[in-house]
This record gives sequence, structure tokens and C-alpha cells, in this order.
Amino acid sequence: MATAVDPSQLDSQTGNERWLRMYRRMFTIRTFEEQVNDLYTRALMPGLAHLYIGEEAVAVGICEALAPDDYITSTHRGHGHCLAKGAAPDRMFAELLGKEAGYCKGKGGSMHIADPATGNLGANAIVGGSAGIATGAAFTAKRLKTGQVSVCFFGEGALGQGSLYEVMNMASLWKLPVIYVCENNLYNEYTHYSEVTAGDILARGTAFGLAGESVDGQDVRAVHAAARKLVARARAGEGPAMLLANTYRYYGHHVGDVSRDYYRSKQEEQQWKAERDPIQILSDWLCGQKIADRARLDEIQAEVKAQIDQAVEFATRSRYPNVDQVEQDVYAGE
Amino acid sequence: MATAVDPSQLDSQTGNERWLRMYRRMFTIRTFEEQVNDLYTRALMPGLAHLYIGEEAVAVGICEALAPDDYITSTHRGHGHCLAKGAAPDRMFAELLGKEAGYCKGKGGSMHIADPATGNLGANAIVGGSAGIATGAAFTAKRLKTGQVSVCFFGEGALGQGSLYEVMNMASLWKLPVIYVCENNLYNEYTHYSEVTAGDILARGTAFGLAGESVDGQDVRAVHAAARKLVARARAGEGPAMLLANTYRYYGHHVGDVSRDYYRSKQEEQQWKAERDPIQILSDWLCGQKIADRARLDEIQAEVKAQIDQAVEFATRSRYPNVDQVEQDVYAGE
Amino acid sequence: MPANNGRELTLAQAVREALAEEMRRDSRVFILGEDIAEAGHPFKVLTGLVEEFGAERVLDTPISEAGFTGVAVGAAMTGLRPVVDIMFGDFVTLIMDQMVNQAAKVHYMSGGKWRVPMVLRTTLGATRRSAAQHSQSLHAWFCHIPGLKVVLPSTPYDAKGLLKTAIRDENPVAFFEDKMMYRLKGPVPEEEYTIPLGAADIKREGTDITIVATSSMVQVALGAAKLLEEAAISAEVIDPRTLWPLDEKTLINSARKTSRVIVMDEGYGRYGVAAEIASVISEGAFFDLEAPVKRLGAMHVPIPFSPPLEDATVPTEQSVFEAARAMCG
Amino acid sequence: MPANNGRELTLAQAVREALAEEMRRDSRVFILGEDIAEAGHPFKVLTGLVEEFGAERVLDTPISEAGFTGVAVGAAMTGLRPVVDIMFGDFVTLIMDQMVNQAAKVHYMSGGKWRVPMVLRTTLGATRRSAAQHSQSLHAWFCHIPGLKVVLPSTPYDAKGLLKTAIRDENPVAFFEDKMMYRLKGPVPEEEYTIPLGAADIKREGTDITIVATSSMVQVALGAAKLLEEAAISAEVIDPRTLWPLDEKTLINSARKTSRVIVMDEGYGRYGVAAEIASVISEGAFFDLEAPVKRLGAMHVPIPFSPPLEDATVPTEQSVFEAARAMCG
Ligand SMILES: Cc1ncc(C[n+]2csc(CCOP(=O)(O)OP(=O)(O)O)c2C)c(N)n1
Ligand SMILES: Cc1ncc(C[n+]2csc(CCOP(=O)(O)OP(=O)(O)O)c2C)c(N)n1
Ligand SMILES: [Mg+2]
Ligand SMILES: [Mg+2]
Repeated sequence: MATAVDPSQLDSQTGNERWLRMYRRMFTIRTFEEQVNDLYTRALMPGLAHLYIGEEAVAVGICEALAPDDYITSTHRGHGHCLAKGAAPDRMFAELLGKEAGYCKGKGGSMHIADPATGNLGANAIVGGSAGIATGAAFTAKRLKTGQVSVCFFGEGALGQGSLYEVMNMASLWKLPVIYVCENNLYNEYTHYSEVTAGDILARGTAFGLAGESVDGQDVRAVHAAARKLVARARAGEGPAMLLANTYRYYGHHVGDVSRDYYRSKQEEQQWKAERDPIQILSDWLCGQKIADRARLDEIQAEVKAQIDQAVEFATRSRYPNVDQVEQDVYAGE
Repeated sequence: MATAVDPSQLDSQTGNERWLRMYRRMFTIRTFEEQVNDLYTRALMPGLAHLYIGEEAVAVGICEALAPDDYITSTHRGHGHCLAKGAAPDRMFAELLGKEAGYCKGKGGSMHIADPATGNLGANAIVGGSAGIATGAAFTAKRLKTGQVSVCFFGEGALGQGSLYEVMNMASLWKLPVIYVCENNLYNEYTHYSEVTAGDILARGTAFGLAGESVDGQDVRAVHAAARKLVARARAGEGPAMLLANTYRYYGHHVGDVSRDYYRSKQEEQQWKAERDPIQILSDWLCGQKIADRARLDEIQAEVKAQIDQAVEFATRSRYPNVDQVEQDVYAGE
Repeated sequence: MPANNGRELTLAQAVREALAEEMRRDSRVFILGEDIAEAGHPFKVLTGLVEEFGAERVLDTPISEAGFTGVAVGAAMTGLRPVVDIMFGDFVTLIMDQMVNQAAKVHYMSGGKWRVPMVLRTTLGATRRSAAQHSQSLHAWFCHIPGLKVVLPSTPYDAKGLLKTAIRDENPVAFFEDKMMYRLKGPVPEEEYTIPLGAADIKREGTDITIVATSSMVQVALGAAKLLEEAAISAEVIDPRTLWPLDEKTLINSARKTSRVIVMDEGYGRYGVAAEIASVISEGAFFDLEAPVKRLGAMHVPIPFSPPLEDATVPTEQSVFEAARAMCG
Repeated sequence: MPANNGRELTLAQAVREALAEEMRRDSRVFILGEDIAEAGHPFKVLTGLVEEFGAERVLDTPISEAGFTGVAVGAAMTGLRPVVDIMFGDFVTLIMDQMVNQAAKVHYMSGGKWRVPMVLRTTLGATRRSAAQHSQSLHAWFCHIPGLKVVLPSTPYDAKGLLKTAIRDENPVAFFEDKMMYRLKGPVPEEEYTIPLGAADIKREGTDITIVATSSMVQVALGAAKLLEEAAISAEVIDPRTLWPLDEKTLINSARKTSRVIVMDEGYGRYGVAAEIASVISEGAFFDLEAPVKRLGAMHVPIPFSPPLEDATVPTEQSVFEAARAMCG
């Protein structure tokens, strides 16, 4: 089932601009997250956050294969998905700080960024909690014949949630345009996935009749190629798929998880960063193909950094919601 | 994965007595159930009951491969499993009538027969509700090194319950001695299973690392052979398995489901009864092998009928629990 | 109530008619659940709908309560109006995450951006000899959760009017139907009508004692009121109809008038719906009450199968009559 | 309380010590949950247990709450004594079927034959800036279900003594720990002790008003009591400690003595725990009450992330002080 896709096949269709846009997005996510970590460390951010750094190629490669009105659902580790789908960093930061200008007026926070304008049905702090929602969105798309596709991002930990298989079964029966993207970053919090995951991951999808595909999640071109194929298939009414993206998170499970020796080695972390960094892999390729030179990439980096700085500034300065907001938005239409 | 097992290989080990015992058990189940239907039709039984007639070979073939202290969990369609595991018809009937002499003092009824003495952890009226319990019993057996095996009976409808896959994963990770027996009788209540079940049934187990086997559920010898193999495997510490038994229920989903035309044809029913009846298949083989002649089988039938008549008599005559019973047994040890 | 010209429907028919009307009115409305298409649901509440609206809008699901409730949440967010059918109220245990952590919170967590206009229809009620896993009335759990609305109709008329409103509501609404009441007949006019959520209904006026009753207990309360009348006690029977929003004013006003209150609900007696209603009344009518508010619910036991035991678990006309007489004595 | 020789533990340490002692005493006791072995649980409550008892008895599970709770039910029935760890109380939404339709009913449905001696440990409490899916206090659901017992400790001493009793109980017990209290220190003696289920504790004696408070709210009540003292109002603070069984007598006696009662609980305010306690007191102390029982719970809203909003959702010392003063004024 897990057929390899040759990314170069797609190059002519996608064009250089697209690869540069992906570079910018990936770098935006990384810079955004570094700022989150910084804000947390300086005790400027309430609560916790789960950083996506290291996994940027997955969100970006997939969301670049989606139309603006296609749907995604995201997870507790959701900043990358939201940004890749088009969220603005300033309103993201505002949400993370609990400010009124945030995507959810400060009511959601890091784990609940949602935004109808970019097709973001919401990050979700219940592991596996959004699989039904993503499937339901695909149901609507099929029923109303809108041509939209729905992508459900989840960590490999969500493979433990039975409801995932319940909705995969329905998606398969009803041929819904939904793609279940399993981001296997090797860890469920502080436990290696192999200690809690029996059998074969992809077979868990194909057993329910889904198309299955597995991909190097550090190579945005590979991710994008697989995504394009599965999205086209779903849009054409050929049914749901499961995409397994193998990846790695560089930081802790959340910003406060700094002593990680008891569950993984520094060496392992170093090796991923040195050899499998998604931004490095893409820069190397861009330069190798002469699509961009180092100077152009530096320019992009500088632009992104400036944008992120401004976004933090915006969020820090903006105000908290008024306390009377607390009882609003409990019920719609009231 | 679904390797065929040659039942004749086991004949020498099992012996003629065993086949005759299975014949008696299967006929006991059928006669018991016919009486249930009769009691219901005569408005002598409170509530409803789900008849197992047609599926007798599954429960009997499997329970004959179990030791008395091995565990089973059962379903809403549970009379067959309970009887096959050794329950006495008189106390079963008493339970079905809500009498104090019943297995559960009348508190459980048809869907909740439970009996520690025969390793019966309980029938369960929540579809898929007992998968965790059966797995937990296997966990205890492994932890306490008792050598017991646990069998979880469920209808193919329970394939829709995600928690089934959650516990299969754990059973596989922890190599628990549990066998998940899927009784595919083609219908979830009034809906053909193919309308609600995508992909491949056995693959749903093997994807989680279980051994998988599929068997003709109308042939008690085939069922028994497969069960012996998987039970031996589990007992030896080689891990869990899924056994798919293809079968058919002759009657309605429950005793009140008499007009079935809208979901299945009379012809289909007739064909199974005429060509695939488990008791007929076994009688033919017993006579063909000269293990018994028709007279011997008639003798067994007469004995069983007498026993069942007595059991009904016992249950009908015995008394209801006293009303003050209602508040007892809510909490143990009080 | 509009004139009804003598037309009577059963509660099951009223529910079906509400669904059919709303499905005709709004093509976004659809139903999903187990055995609801050709089978028309085991309780035959949905007979005929698949023939009129097709299998796309009356959708047989796998036995995956959590899964298809989740699908409904996503469908509701993206433009459809799902009505989820959970065959027995006991199975809501399987969908609490989707109802409570998802449906109830999506609107709030998104700062008011996403909406979840869906209805969960399920059953409550014992005395069908169905034992502990098919007899529960678990609506109290839903009442406890902000973001959900909870409806318990007690007549065909109310069932139809409230269900239509629930389907048009912009929020997740849990709608509980008493299994034993499906055959109960009552007047239902031909003309279209709806009933707002949050409006209690005085099912019978009285002056000596107020009996607040929900769902199945309303008929029991009305029966008890008749017995009380013979004993020269005038009982007022009030049905809150929706437990959230709760029409506190009507309840409190009645309590002030009669000064004695019994609250009845078929859920387990402890930590149940009656406790909230009793508290609201005790707070709001404190200085007018002659006696403590009395709660009558199901016993605090799993529902037993055996008929004489099961019958002992729920309030009866006689037990309510006696409780009321003792309070007024 | 046995003499404690000045030893103090945090609530987290007290829980860990209770578990370790019971695991030493009884080899059938084991714990299962997510990230509880080497990681010792995200809240570090279980640190060191896997080192002492091994991975067989401190078992890391997949993220399968329904599944491993079911495994625990079966293990409990067949001779082990599982302690199930559900990381956040919000995730109990996923295990209600196993807890309510299985664990709570197995003993009754089997006519008293099978038993389910298991403990569900989980958390409650807001104000950690964790937003709506990681801040709930859903214990009211469990209190509503016959067959379950429900424990909410408010001090390290109580946590240890109650948890040991819960583990030895023959029934499924749900044990809720307030996340914010894990670091709270309090005296815990070296010698072994247990605390019976069903015995409320008077945390502070007083004569003018009774404040019944659970879990996290006990500290708030005690703080409010100090403020009240300065205003010359003597508050009695009572912690029921177990919500089922409920020590109605102690609550009612205190209400009779003081004639004014506030009930505080961190669950959602509507249809919550405070309603039952208020009803019990209103019934039992009706003729002694000078004012309606006042309930103070979490607001009826999903818990918001934004700090100023979240802080507004739960009662504070100040708000309790003001409510009490108004009642006594
Ligand atoms: C139902 C549920 N159980 C447990 C948790 C606590 N939890 C949060 S993240 C996490 C691990 C998730 O691992 P994975 O799905 O692999 O995602 P990753 O963090 O690696 O991106 C756990 C157990 C939760 N949020 N929801
Ligand atoms: C969780 C749950 N959902 C729905 C039901 C209602 N129900 C009872 S039996 C049944 C069909 C079961 O089909 P299957 O598992 O194939 O068993 P069979 O009746 O064919 O033996 C359904 C839907 C239930 N009891 N539990
Ligand atoms: Mg992971
Ligand atoms: Mg079936």
C-alpha cells in the first residue's frame, strides 16, 4: 500500500514560487515557535504550549496541497497547522496570551485556535478528539457537493483512541473526502510510541478500507507530493486515505519539558537536528537546484523575523478581554 | 493469515465422547431457546430475548476447547455462550423469568447472565461492552500466572465500537491470553453488516498484531479445531488472537422481530436452515463416521428435552425475589 | 395551543412529524443513527422517513455512537443540521466526549466563531423489563454542562413543538424521549407551531401543592393529582419541559402560591435533576414554603430486571399521592 | 488524627505514599495509565513507584482511556485491585461506559456475585490556564450513579487516609484530586492510618454560618472564614470528604446549629454537587434555617483560557466572604 511518490514528478506543476512559499511558511512556524518558547521562559505566556519545531514540513507540505476553503482539524500541538493553513501570527500570539484580539478572543488559547476564514475547524486538546469533526466536515462537503477536502492532523498517540477507527470506517463506507494525517514524532508525551502501539500503523487504516501512504515527514517535497495525490483522489470522490508522516519534535512535549533524558537521548535529538532538519533539507535542495541562493533565503528569513517581532509586539500590547466577556459565547444566537 | 485448519487432525485427540457431548450441548441450546421463544409468545416471559438458534456450533466448539475455569464474556445474544460454558438450564430459565433462583437473583435477566462458578464474567447488553472485561481477565491470568485463557464473544456489530481496537492493541502489546471471537451472523439488528462494515474484518485484528483465523461457524468441528489451536497458543504465552466465525441466526434479532422481510428474505433463511444447520451437519458426520446412530442421537434429544421441560417447570414454579431485595447488592461488602 | 380539531397523535408520531416537517423545510437537516432507515428505528419512531427523504438524509450508521456523534459535530459546524439518534439513553455513556468536550464547547472556545447546531435525540425511562443497561435516565449529566440545552417533552404536543425548535436552535440540544410514552396519544393540531425552549407549562392548575414533574413523571403527577382531588387537595402540576434553559420564574411563582412542592424526575434520585429544581425553588420561594421541598426520583440502584423489583424503583401515582397528602396534612 | 511529630507532606506526596503502602501491603494492587511509569505522571505524583514496584505494576498504557478502564474492570473482577489513572478529569468523558454501564453495575446485575474493587484516580480544578478541555470538575456525574463511591480529599492527611480506604474497598471508587492542591503541604503522621468513607470532617468550628466545601474549595472556605472572623462572624467549615456515601447527619447538624449555610464546589454550578447537598440540608434542617442555602460553584460557562476571564469563573475567598456577610447581616 505504501507506494513511494517521486516528488520530482510534481516539480513542473508546482513551480519555484511554491517551494519558496513553503520555505517561508516553514521558517515562519519555526520562528513563531521560538518566540513562544521565549515568551514562556520569560513567564510572559499563561499556561503551556506544545512546540511543533522539527515537524514543519508535514503541516506545510500538506496545507500547500489544500485550497483556502478546504478544512483542517488540528491538535494540542497545533500552531504549525494553523499557520500553514494561513493564520496570521499576530492574532495567533494574541490568542496565546489570552488577549481579546486573538483568534478566539482569548477564550481558547494555544490548544484551541480556530478560524473559519482559513478553514480551520479548530485545534483540539483531546487526543483524537477532532477525528469525528474532520470526518463530519468531509460529510458536509460530499453532501453539499462543494468539492472541499478535509484533513485531520493527529499525533501517533491518537492511534490509541478507538473513535479514530469508528470514523475511518464511516469515511470509507461513505467515500468521504477526508485524509487522516498521522504525525509520528516517535513519542506520546514521555513514552516511546513503540511501547504502546502494536502491529502496523498503516495497516490500521487500510484494514478499514482506506488508501494508505507513508512518507518522510522531514522532506516537504515528499510530503507535498503525497498530499497532492491523496487530495486529488479525495476530491475526485475516490474516498478517504491515511497518510503516515514520520517526523520528530525537537523540543519537549510542552515548553516546560526540559529534562528529557529519562525518555530520550540528547544524541537522538542531535542526530535529527543535524541530519533531518526539514528547513535545512529544503534549503539545500533550493540552493542545489539554483531556485534560490543563500542571500535570497536570508532575505526571506529576515522578513519573517520582522513579521514575527511585530506580531509579538502587537499581542503584548493588545488588551485582555473585559471580564463581562466570560458569560458570552456560551450559547450561539443569544 | 486466515489459515485453514483440518479438523480431522484433531479427531484422535478429542475422541468420540467429546463429539457426542458437543452434540448434546448444541441440542440443549436449541431446545432451551425454542422454549424461550415459546414462553415469550405465551406472554410468560418479561422483556425480550435474543435467540442464538443457528449459531450453536460457535459457542459449543469454542467452549469445548476451554477449561472450566477459563473465562468468557458474552453478549445480549448470550444464552448459547452461557450454556456452552456449563450453565444449568433451570437457573437460566429462572433468571429469564426474573426469579430469585436465577443466576443473578432475577436482577440481571436474559442479557446479564453471569456465573463465577463456570468462569462466566457476564453477558453484556452494551455492544462491545465486554471487550475490556475479557481483556482484563486475561491480564489477571497472565499477571497471576494462572494459565487461564479468556474468550470474548461478540457479534460483528461490535466491530463498530472503537474500544474493541483499544483493547486489542493492549492485548497484543502485553501478549495477553485472550481470544476475540467475532460471530458474524450477517446482521446488526436489522441492517446487513456489509452496509456498515468497510474493509476486511480479519485485517482489523491483524493490524493490531493479533493472530487471525476465520472459520465456518456452522461446522462445530472446524470451530473446535481453530479454537483448540488458538487457546493452546494463548495458554503458551504466544499472545491474543481474533477468530472470525461465519454464522447465521435463524430467528429475529429478538423474539419480537417476526416480520423480517424488509431486511432479509425468507429464501435466505430457508437456505441456511436447510443447507448449513450446525446440528444437522454434526449429526450427518456422527452417523457417517458411525460414532453414533440415529437411535443414539434420538435418545440424547429425548434426554435433553426432558431436562429442559423440568428446567422450565422449576423456573415457572419458583418465586420472585422479595421487594426488599431491590436495594441489596448495589455495593459489595455492605 | 392552536385549535386541534380533534386530531390526535402518539408521541412517536409527533416526533416523526416534527422531523419530517423540519426536513421538508430545511434540506440541511438529516438524521443519523443505527437501524433508522428501512427499519425505522427499533421503536418504529422513524418509520417512513427514509422513503420520503432517501438514504442520504436518513442514514444507517455502524454501531459507533462516539464516532457518528463526532461526525455530526463536524457536519453541524460546516453547514448541515444533524439529528443524532442514540437508540437507548444508556448509550450516551459512549458519546460524552463528543457532546461535552466538543459540541458544547466549540462555540465558546472559538470565541463565538464556530457553531454546532445539532440535536441529540435519545430515550429515558424504566419499567420495560430491560434491565440495568437499557433503562437509565441520564439527562442530569447533560443539564450539568454549559453549552448544551436539554429538553424533556411529556406530551405529543410538546414533543412536536419542542423538537422543531430544537432543530432550529443554533446550539447542541439533547432531547430525551420516554420509551413508555411513545404510544401515549394526545392532541396535535394540523397547523404548524413551535414551542420556545425555556418556557415551563402548567399542566394542571391547583392551589394547595405544586408538583414539578418531568417527562414520564408528568403523567404520574397528573394521576396523583386526581387522587389528591378526591382527598380535597388541589395540586398544581408543572412541567419545566426544558431543563436548560430552566424557567425558574414559573416554578418559583407556583411554589410561592401553594407553599408546598414535590419535584419528580425519573433519573436516579441522588445528585439528580430534582436537586437542582428543589434548590432553585428553596432559594426563590424560601419565605413562602411551609415544608421542605420533597424530591421523588428513581431509587439509587441500578435498574433491576425482575418485574416486582423494577416496579419498586420508580415513583407511582400512589406513592406521590401519599407523599403529597402527608405534606398537606 | 494520630500524632504527626511535625511531619509534613504535599498532597502529591501523600497520594504517592498511600499508593506505595497499599502496593507493599497487597500484591494485587497495581496502577495503569498514561505516562505513569518512568515519567511518573505529568504532575509527578507517581515518581519513584515504577522503580520500587516494576513495570508490571506501574503500567504505561496507550492513550486509550476507555480501553484501559475496561481492562481494569475485568482485572478487578478476576482478583486484582487496579488503580486507574486518568490524567485530566476532563477525559472521564471517554470512560463513562466502562465506569457506569460496567463497573458500577456488575455487582448488582450479577446478583451480588462479581465484584469490581477498583479505584479511578483523576483530577479536577481550574485556574491553571489550561482552557476548557483541561479544567473541568466532572465529579457530579459519578455522584449520580448508584454503584459508585466518590471521594474528594482536601488535605494531604485526608488524601492519604481516604485513598488507602478506597483501594481496600470492594467497590469502584472515583477519587478526584485537585491539580492546584498537589503542592499544598499538611501534616501526615508516620504511622499508618485510614479514614472511613462516609465521614465528613469539620475543618473549623463556628456558630454563625456553615460553609460546606469540597476539595479545592475547602481552602477557599477556610480563607473566607478568617476574613469573616475579622468581621465578627464565626464560620464553621465542613468538608464532606466523600460525596457518596454522604455524611448527611454531620451536615444537617451543623446547619441546625448555625441556621445559615453556603455550599461550595468547583464543578459547574448548575445541576451540580452543591444542589444535592443544599437539598439534603434544606430537607433536614428546614425549620432551623434563617435563610435559603446558598450555592457557590463554578460559573455555568466552559472554562476560558484568558487569565482574567478564568479567574472570574471560580469562587474566591472574597466572594465567599461577601456572600456570607450578606447572609448574616
Ligand atoms: C484523550 C486524551 N488523553 C490524554 C491526553 C493528554 N495528552 C496530551 S498530549 C498527549 C500525547 C499525545 O501524543 P501524540 O498524539 O503522539 O502527539 P504529540 O504530542 O507527539 O504531537 C497526551 C497523552 C489528552 N490530551 N487527551
Ligand atoms: C453500544 C450499543 N449500541 C447499540 C445497541 C443496540 N443493539 C443491541 S444488539 C445490536 C446489534 C448487534 O449486532 P451484532 O453485534 O452483530 O450482534 P447480533 O445481534 O447479530 O448477535 C444493537 C445495535 C447496544 N445494545 N449497545
Ligand atoms: Mg507523538
Ligand atoms: Mg450480527
